[in-house]
Amino acid sequence: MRIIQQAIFIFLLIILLAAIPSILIVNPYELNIYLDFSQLGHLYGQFMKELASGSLGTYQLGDQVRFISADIKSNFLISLFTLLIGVLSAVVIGLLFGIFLSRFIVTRFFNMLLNILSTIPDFILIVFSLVLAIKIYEVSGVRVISLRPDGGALNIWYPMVLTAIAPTLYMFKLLAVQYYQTSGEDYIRTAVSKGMRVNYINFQHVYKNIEPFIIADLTKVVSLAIGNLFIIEYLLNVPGITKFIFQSNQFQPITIGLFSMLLISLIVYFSIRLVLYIFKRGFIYE
Amino acid sequence: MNRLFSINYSLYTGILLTAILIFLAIFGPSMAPHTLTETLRTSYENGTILAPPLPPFTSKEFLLGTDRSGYDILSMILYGIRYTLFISFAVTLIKMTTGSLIGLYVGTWKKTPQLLEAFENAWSYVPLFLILYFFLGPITFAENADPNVLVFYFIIVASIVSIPSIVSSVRKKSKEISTSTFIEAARLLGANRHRLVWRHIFPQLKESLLVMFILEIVQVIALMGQLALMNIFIGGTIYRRDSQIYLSITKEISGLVGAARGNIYSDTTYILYIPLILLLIITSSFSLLANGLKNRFQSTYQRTPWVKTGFEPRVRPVRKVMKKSE
Amino acid sequence: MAEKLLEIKHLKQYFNIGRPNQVKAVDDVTFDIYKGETLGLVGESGCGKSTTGRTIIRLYDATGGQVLFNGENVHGRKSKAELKKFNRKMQMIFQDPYASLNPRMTVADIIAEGIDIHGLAKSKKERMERVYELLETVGLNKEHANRYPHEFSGGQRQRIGIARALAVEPEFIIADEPISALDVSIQAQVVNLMKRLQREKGLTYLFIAHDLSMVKYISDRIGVMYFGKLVELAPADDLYQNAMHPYTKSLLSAIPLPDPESERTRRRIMYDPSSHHYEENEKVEMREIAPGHLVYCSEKEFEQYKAQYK
Amino acid sequence: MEKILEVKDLKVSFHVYGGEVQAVRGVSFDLFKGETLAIVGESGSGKSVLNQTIMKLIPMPPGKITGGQILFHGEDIVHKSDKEMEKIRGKDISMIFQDPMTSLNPTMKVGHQIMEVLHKHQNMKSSQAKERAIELLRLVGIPMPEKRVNQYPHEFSGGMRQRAMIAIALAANPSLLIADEPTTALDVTIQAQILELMKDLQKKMDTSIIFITHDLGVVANVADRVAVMYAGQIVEIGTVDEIFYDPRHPYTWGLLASMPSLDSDHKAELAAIPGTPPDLTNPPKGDAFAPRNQYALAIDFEQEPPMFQVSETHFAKTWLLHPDAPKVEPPEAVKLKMRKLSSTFEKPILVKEGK
Repeated sequence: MRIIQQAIFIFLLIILLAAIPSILIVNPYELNIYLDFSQLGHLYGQFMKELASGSLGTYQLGDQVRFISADIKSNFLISLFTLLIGVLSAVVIGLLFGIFLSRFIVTRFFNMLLNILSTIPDFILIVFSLVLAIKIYEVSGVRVISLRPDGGALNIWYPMVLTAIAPTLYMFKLLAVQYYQTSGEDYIRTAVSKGMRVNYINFQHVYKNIEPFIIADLTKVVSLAIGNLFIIEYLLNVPGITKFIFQSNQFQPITIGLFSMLLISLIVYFSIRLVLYIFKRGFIYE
Repeated sequence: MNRLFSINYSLYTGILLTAILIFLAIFGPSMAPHTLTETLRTSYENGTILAPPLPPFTSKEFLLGTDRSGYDILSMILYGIRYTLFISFAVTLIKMTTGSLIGLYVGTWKKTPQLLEAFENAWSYVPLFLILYFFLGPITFAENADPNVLVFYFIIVASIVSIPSIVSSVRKKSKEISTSTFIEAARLLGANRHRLVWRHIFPQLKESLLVMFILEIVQVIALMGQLALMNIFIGGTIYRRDSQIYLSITKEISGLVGAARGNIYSDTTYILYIPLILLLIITSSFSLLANGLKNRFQSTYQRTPWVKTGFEPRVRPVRKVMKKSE
Repeated sequence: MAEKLLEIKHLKQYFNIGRPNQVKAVDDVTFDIYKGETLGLVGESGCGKSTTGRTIIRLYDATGGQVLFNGENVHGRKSKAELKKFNRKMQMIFQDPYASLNPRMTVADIIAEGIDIHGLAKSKKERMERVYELLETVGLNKEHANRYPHEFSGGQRQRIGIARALAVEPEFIIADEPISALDVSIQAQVVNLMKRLQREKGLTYLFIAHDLSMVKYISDRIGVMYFGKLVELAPADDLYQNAMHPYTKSLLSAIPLPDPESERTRRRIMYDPSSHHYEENEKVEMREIAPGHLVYCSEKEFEQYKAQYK
Repeated sequence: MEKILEVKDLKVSFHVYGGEVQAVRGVSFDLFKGETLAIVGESGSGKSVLNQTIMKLIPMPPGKITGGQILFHGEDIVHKSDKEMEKIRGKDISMIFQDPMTSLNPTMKVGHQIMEVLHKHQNMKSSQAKERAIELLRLVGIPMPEKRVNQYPHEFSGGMRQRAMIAIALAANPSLLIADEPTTALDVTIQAQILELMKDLQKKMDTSIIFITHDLGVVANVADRVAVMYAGQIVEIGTVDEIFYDPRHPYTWGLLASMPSLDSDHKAELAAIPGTPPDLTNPPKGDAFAPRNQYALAIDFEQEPPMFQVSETHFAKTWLLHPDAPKVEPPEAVKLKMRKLSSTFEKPILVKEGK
């Protein structure tokens, strides 16, 4: 039941958000701001008509009007790919350094670094890594990123790294706390009293009790990644789905953009769930 | 006999830095060497030409140098820091008071309404800055919009937008406490809901709410930063069509960072570094303060783990020992 | 017999009614509590003894039946004032000494909470007077007043819990397993205190516990509960000398006595609920075998038990 | 009788924010094959810490063994590394814990939690291990073991879970089973079943059991020998008859007197032991029980009493047994049950140090 309510709320939120640019009017004279709802009916009607006619409508790119459906496919894949790898590396690094390797000396220093980094807001990290990329280019001549939209692979891998920063820090902190709490439970004491090795306990006993927490917070991690994806695609001018949202203030492209972002996040969410399921099936025998 | 095992460094550095920031916020503008309108005229001084953009520490006049159009960076910072701190503090104050009030009371209900939970999850799904982007986008570029109205408008929208996440975390904490036995005992003594909240639940949460308050300030600054990277500056953006430059009216620090983004590819990257590093200092001082308070308040922590996890807390928590009366 | 303070008539408390996992925690329980007595309520975990206590004091709303306090029904629609009156008359002591005190309040505030809510003290001085007096009665002293709960041992915290209940001068106190979390030597201290308070202030106790030997020591009458039903109710000594209901017998035979000799010879009696073979039409209810000794049985069993009763 | 465990003057302390708590302050006892030794004591007496130290289960950053030896089958395990201990835990020494509800991993099948012990210590193949697991579940009295082996802990009742814990502990038929208050969280009828189960399993597998509890009734039911602990030390140790019918230490008297017995019908006030156990961050000088002891002598506050031997197997650590100590009568409730035991010496002998 709750999932349906959630879906309805998100749907309404997207519809309303997309409409705001066109119905928010600044009254230049009295300098106050008001929402002109009258236009809302017209907008939604027009949107429905477009969908009914089977096309995703048109959007303004610079001076020419293009069909959304023509460009959306490649952008969709780029954003999906970036987000998927970002969140996947967040979960993998989080599990590795948060649980399985956290007790070794060398990982302790890395953990300390992660802890310090997690206090810095994401956007500062992004700007710093951007500056770093340019410094590398200036110093070594190696082109780390390309700012032209058609940069190809060069254009994708660095944004992926940037998108992964915030979710990784969040997942690492979450798993570190959960691991510390779970390893204080009684059944871990029973496992130790049975003579099991720490590594075995981490896999067989600790992991399965922490998995529900990973799944519970997966939505938060995905939404964090989306937030950063917007900025990164804007800064590094990656031809992703956010192009449709930032390009113009038209209702049509923004709504389509937001819905496809929602679709991307669902795909990423369920593929991570699948990866976790495969990991559990593979490593932890029933 | 309660020896402090290791000094709580993060608390003391946090307090020191925050105090400096507050001092700057109050006396900043009056200490600024130049007004916001003065610009550096290209002048000739004992053998060298001084022309904007002037790198930092080259002349005593403009200690931190000037930006492309000659405005003194130090003055801009001293004027802007007041806005950054005031705005983030105001937003946090509004959202924390409303969010905590709602959260505390809803926590005492026997059954939390499913609709509220569904709304909270849905809301936490959409990144906040995106919602703000849509609300602020169209009006930030209005030429003749009065910066104070825009600032006020941002404060209202930003706090309303982030209230659900506060409600959800406070509600969960309050729910957990209101199931404990001493609440049952108070109910039996005839305590009504208000007394339960303010005499029993709130004292338990005082410390964690304070830590949350400080962390939320960092969240707001992060929000402003994210918006600034997309050329939306709090208080309005001036867009110079000819040189395609975005300028913040209120010179608010994250606005300066956003405006200076263009300098990444040129040799005047210092125009970006200075506000960025200052922003880093601001957020770290609040994080240090929050982390220090957390160590201080952590009276008892849960069981020690049976397996070496590598996360044993460094700072021994100091149990709050009341004044021994005998 | 003293006059009745509390009458519980056909009390029912069902959880998640109508759903497949419906639980009949309290299933048609009827008994009375007389003024100034201690009624013990024993039974294994899950038998509904704690739920009965919590329903009587209105922490849970009863699914069915009545609870009459001095003839007045505790449940049903009540105005704020009436509810407050019951709050003053009936109080509760809890099992876990560590969770029943608010760790952020001083002992004085904890004890005086009842006084503040009901405005029993005119001035601040009188309030502190009352707190010191209560601390004395439960065996603690004045300087404990402005300390915090984490500076006390389990036994001392339980005393603070008792003082808090006494602050509103109740007539009836439900003790929900007050001593099972304490050590044996500390238990004796708390039990002696409760008995002394009963003598001095004429309190009536409903003592809920699973440690039968301590319940026998403190209670005048004892009720045994099994799966939400009261299966036997009798004076303490009478219950131990000639327990009638097979479940009570099996419960008594399971208690280990601190005497190696008897432990070696004792044989345990198993209880099998299906051994009653009740048919559909048989009316199974509480019947009086001897004055004050009631057993939950059918007509047939009633005759058998009467014959066995020496 | 072959001696399988010798603990010699063991000292264990914990670093806590309040300071350093000396949980175990010089404990010595032996354990023979096939015997059940009950360790009785109130909370804070150090009984759990002592037994978890035998298995080196307590996490070593806060806990530390500050002295003494633990000889298991003649080898001292205080200096063994974690790797070596892993070979002993679950194989030679195994343990069952107090709260069955939380001691089993909720996300793992019960059968698998048994099989992992067999897999580790007897490297059985999984099919063979599953057979053995079903056999073990039947051995501990769980009905329909074939079905139960694939179920999860939440489908087991409290008593069933404790039986499963026993099955896990006895899987690699260890020579020593440490039971840390196994029946405290259970109801009286289920407790009786579990005690009976442990007694006949002991006969079948000849495992010696250390039974930790605070309930004297359970001790009388289960134990061959009893050690009474107070404030981190063993204050009296002897056979179960000696402790119940001829106690010599005032603390044991206090424990026996404060237990209301079923058959005593008089309504006299229970002889409670006044005061509270001492704070072990700075243990008091002399006898730790002195402040709460109504029979305390002046010397009790100055010097810690040595161990006196009262019979071949009965020792007590109190100045009252000193030849020129005044003759003292135990409390009323204890005197009622006193009996003359044949094995007692005429005069208690002072035991040199070490024991």
